[in-house]
Amino acid sequence: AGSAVSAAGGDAEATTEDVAEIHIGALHPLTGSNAADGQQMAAAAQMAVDAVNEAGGIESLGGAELVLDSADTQGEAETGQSEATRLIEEGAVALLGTFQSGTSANVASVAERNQVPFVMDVSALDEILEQGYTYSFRLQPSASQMGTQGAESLLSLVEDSGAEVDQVAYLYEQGNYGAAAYETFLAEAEEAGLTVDPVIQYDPAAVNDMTTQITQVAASDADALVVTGYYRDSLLVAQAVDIVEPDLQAVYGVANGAYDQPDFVNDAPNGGDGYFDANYHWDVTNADSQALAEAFEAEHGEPIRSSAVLSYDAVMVIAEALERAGSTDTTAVRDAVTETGYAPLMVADGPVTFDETGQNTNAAVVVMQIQDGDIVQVFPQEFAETDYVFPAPPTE
Amino acid sequence: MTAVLEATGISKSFRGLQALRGVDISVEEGQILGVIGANGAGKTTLFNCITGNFPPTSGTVRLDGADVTGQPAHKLAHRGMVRTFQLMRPFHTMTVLENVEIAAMSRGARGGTARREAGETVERTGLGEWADQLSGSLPAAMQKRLELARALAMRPRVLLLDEVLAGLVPAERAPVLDLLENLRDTEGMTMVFIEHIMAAVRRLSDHVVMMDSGAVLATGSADEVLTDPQVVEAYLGKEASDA
Amino acid sequence: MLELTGVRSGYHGLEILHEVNLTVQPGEIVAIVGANGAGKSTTLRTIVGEVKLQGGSVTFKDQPVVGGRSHELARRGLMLVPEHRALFGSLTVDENLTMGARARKGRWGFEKDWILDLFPILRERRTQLAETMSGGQQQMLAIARALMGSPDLLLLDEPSTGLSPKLTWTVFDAVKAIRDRGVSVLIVEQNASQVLSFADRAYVLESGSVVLEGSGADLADDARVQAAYLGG
Amino acid sequence: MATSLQNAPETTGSAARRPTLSERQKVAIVTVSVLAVVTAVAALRAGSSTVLVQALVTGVLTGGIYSLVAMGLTLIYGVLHIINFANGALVALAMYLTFVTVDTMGVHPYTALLVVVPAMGVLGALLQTSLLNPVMRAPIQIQLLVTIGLALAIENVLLLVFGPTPRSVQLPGNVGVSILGATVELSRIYAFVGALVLVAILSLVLQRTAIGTSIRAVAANPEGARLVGINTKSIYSVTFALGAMAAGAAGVLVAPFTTIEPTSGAIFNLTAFVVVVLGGMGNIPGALVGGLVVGLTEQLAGLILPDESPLLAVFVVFLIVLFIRPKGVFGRAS
Amino acid sequence: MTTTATPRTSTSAGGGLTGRLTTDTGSQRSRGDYVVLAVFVAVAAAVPFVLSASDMAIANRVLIFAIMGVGWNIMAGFGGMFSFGHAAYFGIGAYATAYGVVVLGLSPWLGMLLGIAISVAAGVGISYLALRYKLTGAYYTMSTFAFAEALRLFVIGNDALNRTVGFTIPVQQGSSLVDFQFPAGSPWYYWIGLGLLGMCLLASILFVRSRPGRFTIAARDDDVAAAALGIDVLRHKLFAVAVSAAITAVAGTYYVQYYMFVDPEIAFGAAASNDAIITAVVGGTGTIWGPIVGAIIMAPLSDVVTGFLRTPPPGFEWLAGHGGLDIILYAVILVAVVILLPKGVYGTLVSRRRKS
Ligand SMILES: Nc1ncnc2c1ncn2[C@@H]1O[C@H](COP(=O)(O)OP(=O)(O)OP(=O)(O)O)[C@@H](O)[C@H]1O
Ligand SMILES: Nc1ncnc2c1ncn2[C@@H]1O[C@H](COP(=O)(O)OP(=O)(O)OP(=O)(O)O)[C@@H](O)[C@H]1O
Ligand SMILES: [Mg+2]
Ligand SMILES: [Mg+2]
Repeated sequence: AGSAVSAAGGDAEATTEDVAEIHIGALHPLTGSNAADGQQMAAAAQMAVDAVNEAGGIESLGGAELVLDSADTQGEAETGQSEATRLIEEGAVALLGTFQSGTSANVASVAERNQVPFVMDVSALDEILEQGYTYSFRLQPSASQMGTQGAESLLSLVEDSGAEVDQVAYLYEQGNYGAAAYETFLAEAEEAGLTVDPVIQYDPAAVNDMTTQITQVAASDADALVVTGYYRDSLLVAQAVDIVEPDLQAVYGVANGAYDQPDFVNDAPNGGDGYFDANYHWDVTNADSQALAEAFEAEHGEPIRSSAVLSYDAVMVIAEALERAGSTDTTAVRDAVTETGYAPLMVADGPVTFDETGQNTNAAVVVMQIQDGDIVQVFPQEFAETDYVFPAPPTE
Repeated sequence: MTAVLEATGISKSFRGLQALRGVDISVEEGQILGVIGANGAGKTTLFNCITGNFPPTSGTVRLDGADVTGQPAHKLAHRGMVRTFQLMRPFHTMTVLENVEIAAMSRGARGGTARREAGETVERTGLGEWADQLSGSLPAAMQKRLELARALAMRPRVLLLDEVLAGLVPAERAPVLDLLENLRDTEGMTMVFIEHIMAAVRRLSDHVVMMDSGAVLATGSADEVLTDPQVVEAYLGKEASDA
Repeated sequence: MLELTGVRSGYHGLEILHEVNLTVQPGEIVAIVGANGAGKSTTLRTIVGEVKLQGGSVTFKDQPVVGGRSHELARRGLMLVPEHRALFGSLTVDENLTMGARARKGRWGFEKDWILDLFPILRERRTQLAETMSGGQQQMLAIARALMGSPDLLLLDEPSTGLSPKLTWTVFDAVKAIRDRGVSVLIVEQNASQVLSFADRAYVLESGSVVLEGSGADLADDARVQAAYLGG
Repeated sequence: MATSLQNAPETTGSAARRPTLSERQKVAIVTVSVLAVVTAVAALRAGSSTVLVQALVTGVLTGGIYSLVAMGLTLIYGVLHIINFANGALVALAMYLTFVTVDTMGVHPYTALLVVVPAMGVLGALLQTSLLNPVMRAPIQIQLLVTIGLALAIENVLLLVFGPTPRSVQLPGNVGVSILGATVELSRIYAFVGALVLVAILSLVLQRTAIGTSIRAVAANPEGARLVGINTKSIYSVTFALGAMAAGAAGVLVAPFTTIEPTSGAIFNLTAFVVVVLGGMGNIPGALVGGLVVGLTEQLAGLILPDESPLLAVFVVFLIVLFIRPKGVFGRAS
Repeated sequence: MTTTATPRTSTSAGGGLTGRLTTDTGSQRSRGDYVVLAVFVAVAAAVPFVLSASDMAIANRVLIFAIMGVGWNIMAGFGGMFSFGHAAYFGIGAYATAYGVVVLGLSPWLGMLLGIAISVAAGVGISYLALRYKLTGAYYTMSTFAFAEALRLFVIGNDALNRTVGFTIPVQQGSSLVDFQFPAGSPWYYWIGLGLLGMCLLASILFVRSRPGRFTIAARDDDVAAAALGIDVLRHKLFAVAVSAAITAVAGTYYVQYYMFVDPEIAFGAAASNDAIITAVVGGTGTIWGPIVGAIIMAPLSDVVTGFLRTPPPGFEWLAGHGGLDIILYAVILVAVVILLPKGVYGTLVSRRRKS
């Protein structure tokens, strides 16, 4: 596979020689504060590789087996970069990862300079794909896609339920991820005549108590609260909502890091009952996805996270591209990735389709709700497991 | 002759404690003023106020007639007024020679010159055999000498010495006293020195100030002051009868 | 009480003391005199274990002294007033004295009043921070703190340094007074003439070796000592 | 009365080192007027008195929690002059110990104090004896690096043992209650009270007990301490143990309202440093005051400058306070 | 090594650092350091011919660590001001470069000058306040920490600086010395970095031998005594801060051009400050060559450990696949080195040599 690297210079012809092994590099935060996701993602990627190999490997390359080289970014951009360089040098023909947007941005530039395709599973930041890169792709909806779609979903949901929601409060983490989600949500909401007020941002790394923020919400006329944040801070929001008891019809996460997590159900007051989240999610209604979820839980003893399913999808996109390319030449693989039509295990508007920036245009959010301790897909109708409950006041 | 150094009405209080209460001293060119006084009388504090370590609460310090009250220590040093410290302050990661060289360099001597001057000063102060030893591990008495050597390398016109003889065995005081006397007599250096060793006070001082509780209790020639009954009572004790 | 036999010690492989033999009997004042840098302070620091013993032995009350455990010595009744005093600068005068009393483990003690009578200024400045005291005041406090520990053997490193003439005598009188109360004293002094006048015995140290020893009076009369240490 | 290791307590009647009354008054007047102005601006920005009251109450409570977490840090710095970068990791460790205790024994979370605090004490003593005592004479950055290494090790051992999934501890009956019209979680009130109790206990230990006086003596001058018969090495170990126990108590009390992850303690590191410096390093009640300053600043800044991280305001206040009082609010001027 | 016989009452900033340092300066008049520097650069220049591409990534990180260590060492080691916030200068260098390149369209070299200028101004400004108001010891240290943190938060809240996103340097194909950009894996990154490191070392040597440098060291040992000898302590300390900030900013520029990405956490996070300290301390604080030795040891360590655990030797397979174990091992080695050699690796060698 070492030849793949020298071929990456661009002038070598695509080779069709038989190769025994094809290396794919996976970069995830196996340690640090996002290790919970990172470890699952690495595990799911491995499951995808195993699945491909069990099904006979890459047939167009003589049944070559995939080998997953998994690296720990430690959640740090520079480690991500040096690990990516190492993986490429050790023969990886494609990369996937990395969860943190900063790390992904860094790996994307490595991929670009080495002309090795890089498929991002999770990394929401829009800016990563705004550099004019031609070797970087993203499966996950970007933050702004999620903001827009989150607003659209909320508006349809409200309309569908016939409830009265004229004004929402928006609480978001002040980084670019939260800001992008908020700004695109706002644009969509204003167009539909929905008032967004108050708008409160917070520092996710420093905040330890959300009571004041929720008191601000309670003091306003907002009918619902929209939250974009990470796990810890979103849980703080739920705790504050529980004690301040604002008069709300719903708490609605947009790309929220907590409200679709099984842990949240354990940690939140009242089990987080009724909380919504419009987020990327694996498709519970899809039989293949369910099979993967069961296999994962059987193997790793914990419910699979959507981030891990994205990693699975990312490996599959790469495998499928390899199959069509019939080559380990990285530029050829890149070209094949561009034309992928892989049907993801994630909720999506259709097969994976990359636009010229590398963004999956069919990436979509689905609205989930916590009902009696379960996180269920409730909206739109085609992905709904059960009916939504709206209004769903967060406090009795 | 006018006073080279003149401090008038110096007062200093630390929070509630009045350490100096309107002290006046003055020294004329080429003269040596001895300052004596009980422990805690305020001698070191007086030095600190004069040399700019901290500003006096009130009072003025004049050097060559110019008001220099509250000027920072390093400026005063360059105006020719240099001091030593009662509790020694060597640059402890440097050798004795390097310590002195720093002073020579600070005065303005360049490279080789500074080194040569430092070597001379080290010899002159009897630190020759210690020259290459790290100053931090010097015995206390040698650190005292180093204090003196560094100050001399600044070629001061006014030298303030805070107990440079303390810790020296009597036999080793003599060369230091000789040196100081020589500096006055041949170079016309002006000095103020704090000392508890009466033999030295008698030998060196042209004039003596006795301080008590932050104020000047007696002043005059060494003989006058040291026989003053108040001074004997407050300060000398048995020493007076011995002397 | 205290016995040094063939003591060798120094810093970082550099030997300062060469085969020093020295004893202190109960109830004696023993003086060490010597030129600057002769190793007087090093001797005292070796005795309390602050400087590592490289050879020979130190015994206090017939038990060997182990290096690095000077705190045990204090409890056994040996107190040192070091050259640089080692006061608790950020504690008050009173607290310094109280800490001194810590060393006293059930031993008979000097009354605090008796000690404060020696140095009345300390009584006035009970709540002043030790580090803001003048040089001489700090010296008094250091001695007083050691006395609070009711030592059986008191080591003093140049106690008169920086003291006014009157106070120097006060301190020396105090040394005699505590000897009279049964405490042994090992004192290092640059004021050789004064200290030899009341020391029971004395040693002369030169370049880390004992070159002379004898009664205080004998040494004071010794021509060599006079030439070397008493002149000036 | 300030219990401080660095700066001896202000004893009444000490003419020598009491700030003159006017100086104190000045500081007090400036502080109060600044607070009043800031609060007024915050009130205007908040536009609602409920929100303002809530911010003030929350500020005080989180301030208490910050000082709780900072207590061990200040103690250890005060005596050992070690900037204990591992303080946060120790707090995280205590949270996990709480989790394990509650999980395996099914007891009330606060009973975990009985297990966690002694366990942390033993661990602290061991760490000091084995890792830090050998470098006590080395310069400050050596000890800092040891604690940085320690923090990395503890956090990753926790990761290895407990995995990355966040854990939580539920406090029975942890409801919201109303104080002055503001709503607060009971567990946070308990933690605040815990901070007060800890300040009182540590102050008492330091001021009134034999071991406390020894600790202060060692802080002031280790050689002097040895000379009066104090075993400095064991005092070092005792102090680190006390510091670790304080971190342990903080971990238990904070656990019910935080997400327990290996990095859960480290997120307090930053504020804890600020709190300790503001209060004067080594000053126990100072840490409480420092905590309140940080907590209130954070909350009021959140109202006044909603677009900036409240921590930015905290750091600005921090730098300003340091320039005005270079040894912290309670420190003596140099 | 030198336990002073007198109580240390120095109030120099970062006083904790001033004790027991070895300074390999002053007494040597020889041209030794310059010769060593020339030999070092010459030998190190051959490294790309020996190492593989991924090892070169580590070699480049060694350079970054080394420059940061050299920078920190000037201020803390020689100047006695223990900075826990060198991320500030590193970050300013990185952001100035990135902003210059991305927004202003400047050459990275101009960006570097800009970074140096801002960094020096910021360092001198904040240190002036800190020293002027007599912040000492841990208080000084914490003020540097707070300054770096405040910068990080400021950037996070600043739209013009892209908040949390940071900057990505646009990729160009092909090499350009002017644009400081080369194909991935090009040895030119290394050579330029080595050149920069060489210049920083030269600056460091010149500093230590210069009058201001020696006055700074004197002030570190005892600022009151230095002032009494006519040394303007504040001015010299600020000069040391300026040199230190400038060097550290260079590391920031190099970082950005090599990694082509920077965000607030990378630039101003505590990790950057820690790296600077670890490098210098492990090598030997207050020595010219300590930071280089420290960088050579510490920068590759985490990769070595991770590599070891990825493919453990026979008998150690059970170690593989435990997330976090590599960091634990790294931490253990760090702690062990620091405890066993508190003067640093190079510092210990120097003091051994001095003694014999
Ligand atoms: N920083 C300070 N804070 C409070 N009090 C102080 C301070 N410095 C000195 N003092 C007090 O001021 C008085 C004068 O001290 P100073 O050091 O000037 O005495 P001195 O005459 O030099 O005595 P000695 O002969 O013992 O050195 C003493 O009572 C001392 O305790
Ligand atoms: N910490 C140290 N490290 C290295 N050498 C030291 C140290 N302390 C003292 N020395 C050396 O030990 C020798 C003896 O010093 P010591 O302090 O014992 O002398 P001393 O007789 O007490 O002199 P003084 O009368 O000046 O106090 C000297 O040569 C000195 O340089
Ligand atoms: Mg004095
Ligand atoms: Mg001595």
